[in-house]
Amino acid sequence: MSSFHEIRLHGRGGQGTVSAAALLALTAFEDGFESQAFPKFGSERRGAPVEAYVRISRSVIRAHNQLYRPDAVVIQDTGLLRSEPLLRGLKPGGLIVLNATEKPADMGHSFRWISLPASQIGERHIGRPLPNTVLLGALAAGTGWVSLRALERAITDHLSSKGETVVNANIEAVREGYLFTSNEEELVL
Amino acid sequence: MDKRDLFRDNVLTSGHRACSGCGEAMAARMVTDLIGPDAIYINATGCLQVFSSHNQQSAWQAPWIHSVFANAAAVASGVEAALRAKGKNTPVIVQAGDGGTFDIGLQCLSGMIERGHDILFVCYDNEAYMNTGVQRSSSTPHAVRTTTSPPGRLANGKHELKKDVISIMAAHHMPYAATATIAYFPDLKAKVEKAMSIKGPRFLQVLSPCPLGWMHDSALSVTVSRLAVETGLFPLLELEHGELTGVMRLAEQKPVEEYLRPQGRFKHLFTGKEGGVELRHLQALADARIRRYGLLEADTKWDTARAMQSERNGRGGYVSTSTSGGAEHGA
Amino acid sequence: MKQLLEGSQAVAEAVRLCRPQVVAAYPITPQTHIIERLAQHVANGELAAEFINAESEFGAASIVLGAVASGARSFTATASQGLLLMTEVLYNIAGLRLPVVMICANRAVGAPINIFSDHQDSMSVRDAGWIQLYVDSNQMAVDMLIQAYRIAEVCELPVMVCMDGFLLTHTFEPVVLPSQAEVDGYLPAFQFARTLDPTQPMTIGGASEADNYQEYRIAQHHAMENSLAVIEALDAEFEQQFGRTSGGLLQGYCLDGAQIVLLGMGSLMGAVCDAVDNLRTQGEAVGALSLRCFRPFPAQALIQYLSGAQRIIVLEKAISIGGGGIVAAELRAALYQAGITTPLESVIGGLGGRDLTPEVIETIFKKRVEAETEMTNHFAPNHIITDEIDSGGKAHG
Amino acid sequence: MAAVVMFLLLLQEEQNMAPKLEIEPGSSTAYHTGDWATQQPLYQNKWPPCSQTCPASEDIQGWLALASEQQWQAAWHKLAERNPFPATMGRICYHACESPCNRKHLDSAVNIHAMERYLGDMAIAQGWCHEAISDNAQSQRVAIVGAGPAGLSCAFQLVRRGYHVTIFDAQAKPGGTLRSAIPDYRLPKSVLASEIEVILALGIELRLNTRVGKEISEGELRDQFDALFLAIGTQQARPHSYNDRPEKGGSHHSIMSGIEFLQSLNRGEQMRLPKQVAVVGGGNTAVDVARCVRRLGAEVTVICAQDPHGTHHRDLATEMPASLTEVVEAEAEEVQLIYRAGVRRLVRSGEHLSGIEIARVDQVHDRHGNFNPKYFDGTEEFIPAGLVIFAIGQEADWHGLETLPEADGVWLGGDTVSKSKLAAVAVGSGYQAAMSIASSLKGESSVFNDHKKSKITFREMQLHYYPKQPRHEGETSEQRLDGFKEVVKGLSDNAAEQEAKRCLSCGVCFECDNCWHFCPDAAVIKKEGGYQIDYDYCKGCGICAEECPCGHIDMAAVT
Repeated sequence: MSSFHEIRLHGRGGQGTVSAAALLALTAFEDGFESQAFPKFGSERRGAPVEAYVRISRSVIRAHNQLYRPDAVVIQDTGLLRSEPLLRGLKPGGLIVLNATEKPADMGHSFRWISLPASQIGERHIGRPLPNTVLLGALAAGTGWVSLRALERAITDHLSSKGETVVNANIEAVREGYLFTSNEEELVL
Repeated sequence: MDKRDLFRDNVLTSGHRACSGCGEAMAARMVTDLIGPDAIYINATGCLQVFSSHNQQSAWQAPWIHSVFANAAAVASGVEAALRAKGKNTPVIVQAGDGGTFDIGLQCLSGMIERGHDILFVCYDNEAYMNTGVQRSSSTPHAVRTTTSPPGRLANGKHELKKDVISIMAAHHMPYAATATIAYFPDLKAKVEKAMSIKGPRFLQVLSPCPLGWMHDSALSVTVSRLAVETGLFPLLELEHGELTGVMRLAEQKPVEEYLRPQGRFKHLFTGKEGGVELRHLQALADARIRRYGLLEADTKWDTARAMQSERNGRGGYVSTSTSGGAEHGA
Repeated sequence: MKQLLEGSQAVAEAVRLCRPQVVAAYPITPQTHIIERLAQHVANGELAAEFINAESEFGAASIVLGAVASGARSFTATASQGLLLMTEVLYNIAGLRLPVVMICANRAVGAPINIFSDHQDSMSVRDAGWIQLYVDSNQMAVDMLIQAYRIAEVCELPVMVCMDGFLLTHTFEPVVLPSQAEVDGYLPAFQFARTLDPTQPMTIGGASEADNYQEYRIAQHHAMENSLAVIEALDAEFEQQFGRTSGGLLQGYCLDGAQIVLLGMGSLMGAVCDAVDNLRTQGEAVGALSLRCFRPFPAQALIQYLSGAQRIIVLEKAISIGGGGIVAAELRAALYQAGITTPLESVIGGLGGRDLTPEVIETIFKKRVEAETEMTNHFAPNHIITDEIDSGGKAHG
Repeated sequence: MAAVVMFLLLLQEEQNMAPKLEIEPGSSTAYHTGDWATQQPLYQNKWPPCSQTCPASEDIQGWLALASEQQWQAAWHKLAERNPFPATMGRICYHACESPCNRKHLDSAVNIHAMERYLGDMAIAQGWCHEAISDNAQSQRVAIVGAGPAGLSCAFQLVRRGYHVTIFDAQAKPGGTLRSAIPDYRLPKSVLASEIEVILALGIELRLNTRVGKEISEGELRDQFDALFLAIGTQQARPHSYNDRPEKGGSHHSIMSGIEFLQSLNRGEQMRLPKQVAVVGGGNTAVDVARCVRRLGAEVTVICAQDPHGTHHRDLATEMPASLTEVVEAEAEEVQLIYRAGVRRLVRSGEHLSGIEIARVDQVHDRHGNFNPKYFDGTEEFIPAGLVIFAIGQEADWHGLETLPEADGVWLGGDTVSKSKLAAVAVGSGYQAAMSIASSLKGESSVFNDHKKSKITFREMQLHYYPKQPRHEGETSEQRLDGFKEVVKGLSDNAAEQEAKRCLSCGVCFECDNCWHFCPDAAVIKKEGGYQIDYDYCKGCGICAEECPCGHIDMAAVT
């Protein structure tokens, strides 16, 4: 089962959470895995909490039900911590990738945390405080489940319709997220 | 194919099972013969559909389809879209009764117009659900007796007014919407020809008396429809892009009683105690329509007397002529 | 080429490859992504079709009715309330024997209003005269849609491809999209003789009476029955050309030596297969049967597959209120007809988006198997799963 | 693929067995809805009231229809079929045809006589000739006595059918009463002469100044001819009984008969009249006389025993028989009319007549229908007059022909036998005599169909289908009393074209297409030149009959 990973992404409507999930699934697909991405089903409302899910597997993914025991959680907005049970079902030793300058002091038991100022990084490269691709870079670096090369290719594919500038800006953002994490010492509490 | 008549196509030919003296059969025969067999006809459920396509026998001599009651305009939209996709420009015609137009079919009709389909929608308005045995529709005029608006101790027939559907059509700002009736063939012809010369959604409301439901002698279908116009109760109008552009002037206004008397559906107004008020109400409705559309003073060369004119050797027939009569556009 | 695509997008691409000339639809969750994508294709000039924004699903169905009757291949999609609003027209399309193809993005039916997936909508129109094909995955949705046009046009019967809303429509997964040339090689240009054409006028949809109405219905029913063989044959042809099968009428999993068979339809079959794998590792002689074609009901094929089973558990996401499981009832009738008295359990679940995880399915399996030891009645009563397992981990902190 | 092929085979097999999904166009015609009908329409030409009233039975609707299409010559031929004197009759006929014209219920009657005159004048101006009906010459010879309207009409019909016709007349010129008794202001002699000339040009032998019993004997006539038509007219005045001193040897210079007066006027004799003249009589001759008197400069009073027009219209017996239009013209010319009065005696002053005493009368006719007025005593009145002209009727002069009327092979006609002494009646009787003679000579029984036709009134018509159009009139001369010039002028070309279109075509289809347009069952089939009802499909609703403008369609029960 080591080649089967489930990831849950949290964000708010408009932050590109579902898009990030699709991008992650695409990345895994580029790396030769089977993958699946889907949103938390429901109507889409801007600003409301959003969840999306990704499955990555060596074998064909048949199931189409939701996932309840993620291996990693990506949190795009610390504000969500106040109201949502963001860590529910996270497997022991699971990874949390958090868009924040530092880990919240009072949270997390036996999890791995990666905190990085993804919005600022995103703003610097993309011109808008978009954390999603930065966080994917961090997740790739923090887990090794997918390669940076595949992530860059997926971004190129996924965003090609938006033009080279956008693609390049996102690739820069992903790279910075990836490098930031690789250079940081992982926090294991 | 039946080719008995050399002077028209009989798009709706003989052997159909309409009641004797059916105004709708007459109207449909006129309209479809004016348009001809080189068109696709979509029919809503209703008398016309039932009597013309009975049990393996069809009175239609043009491509014709019936689906369900409410959806004629939508089926036509699909037909028109298919023709467009295939690069054809065969005319597409919808035929529906007042139920299929004013009531159950209104939504599909509105959608068809809003989307701008190149379709002529013809409503044969006989002012009630005749197919099911004369129940009231939203087209049924005020004070009319139907099986679901019966006069009684507490009622004088239908309480509500006839829905002003032509105004609803006009509010879509559609290219062409007009009212007509069987009594004025030259006017009907001019309107059909005009409608057929315009692209986009078009609407024609043809008042079509029903001897069964209106309870008049079967020979009086034309006479009664003429009186509907002459009294001002059914104004003949043309509206283009939402603006009134033509009316049939009344050569003289006839009292509504002349129209109501031959019709059993108004009989209770002449025998009941409260009938007088309703008669005055109907007269007031006629007066108001005449005033609203300027039917007595409109500056037109065409009027109810001239449009009736019988001429030696026919009134234009079914062959299209660009110089034929038609509603003059009022000032 | 295998791509990771959202289910809606994948079927929209499949629709595009089938070259419909008219697309008409009215938006309803969770069908929207399909038609949005098609609208964009038309806007981009990638699909040479008339895209008609209907004023209702009733209108949309009517529009494709008219378009097909005029000789144009057409497409529509809807779900739930929209499908029910179409119902009158669905019967009409089938009665007119028009080869319309549509996707039903399966969704629950209100009240209470619910946008999530179950099969209540399409199951409610099972008698309308449409072929109904339920797909397990997005790949199958793509393949089935292409086959659907072929089936519809050969049989002169309308086909409804049923794909679970959200669970498939909104899920990104790898899908192999065939090329245009491949699809063209499988699906010939639209051909339909009974069309509205002034050069060959005909009356379509005339009134009928007692002396022939029944014959029309019988002919329709026979065509449906006969289509079973066509569906199988066209899947075989598809497999030959594309190297993939959709299983035709149904598809078994781990049926070798299976004493207990879990039968279901649609996307839940993924979880069923996972559950079967788990149960097999636990030593249970269990297999799964995915019913792809619910209409026409493939009684013979089912009997063939199930004749060796000692117990059948039918898991379905719809209920005939006051009746129970629909597939179970029909299957039971078919088995009875064949003299097979295998116990058959009807389990209803997954309504309104309630998740059917492999764990839930294993639980159902175990409960039903345990129950058997105590039961003498071969025809088990229906059960409605209300809350078989905790719906997910609660928050930590 | 085998399964698909198998399916297709099954599909085909089943579709062959199952009812068809598509229905054949026009297949409904297999169902004959005509079986529903309890009544059926019939196309039936009616007899329009104009033709019905016309003494000459002209097909007025027929020739007006042609005129409305400006087929002038065809219209003239159609008219002449029954009346070869359109220019003449258009002027002098009292157009009984116009009073029942259904058009008066819409606006006003069609000006038939003006149209007739227009066509007649056009024919004269264009030099149109009559045409023979049959090229086969018949061996029989027919003699006609009297070259008046009846004799000429009969001759016209017979000669066109190939018979040898010889007309005998005692006068020096043909025309009979038309020439002798119609004043010039109503009928210029040249018009009459032209029309007679065209009739004679068909090959009629005319022997003038030939009086039977004098220049030719009855026996000679009987021997030389196979048939004989006597149309000798009424050339002598009916005797009156007012003379207290009967004159010897005919007329007295203060008492004349109307016919004498008009004949001498028409011979061009100079007449000197007293200042005041009384005319006795209520007929057209009386009015003609009075109007001529006015033109000769005298004052005139007409004493008429009947009521004025319109007062007793339900009882025409008491209404003045003279034509209303003539009376109106006369009044316009200041002719004084005294109604319901009769002459009791002539008042003389020596040899001279000073006037007449009149009295009011009650009954005009007695129980036997004879003219027999009853006077009211005490209503006497003196009317001063130097001349009294009795215009109380004429009689035939049978002198020399006494035996003929009773003989075989002899027909009578014209004023001689008609109660109504109208020129048109004479023309009509000439036609009927000709038809009877021709039948007789062929050994057939004569058949007149006119009276079997059903009649039509405005109630059976739909007048709203006709637009209102004012009647066109010929202009009236302003200096009418200045001599004997024609008073009424003909219609202008434009007016004639418009007037012809005013004909409602009562009871006669004019192909307006109403029945064809309005048939809900497409059971009226249009053919070249008419319609045909397909009774296989006609449900008998009656709309075609109801909406036929001219009442050409009748509904009859299905038997």
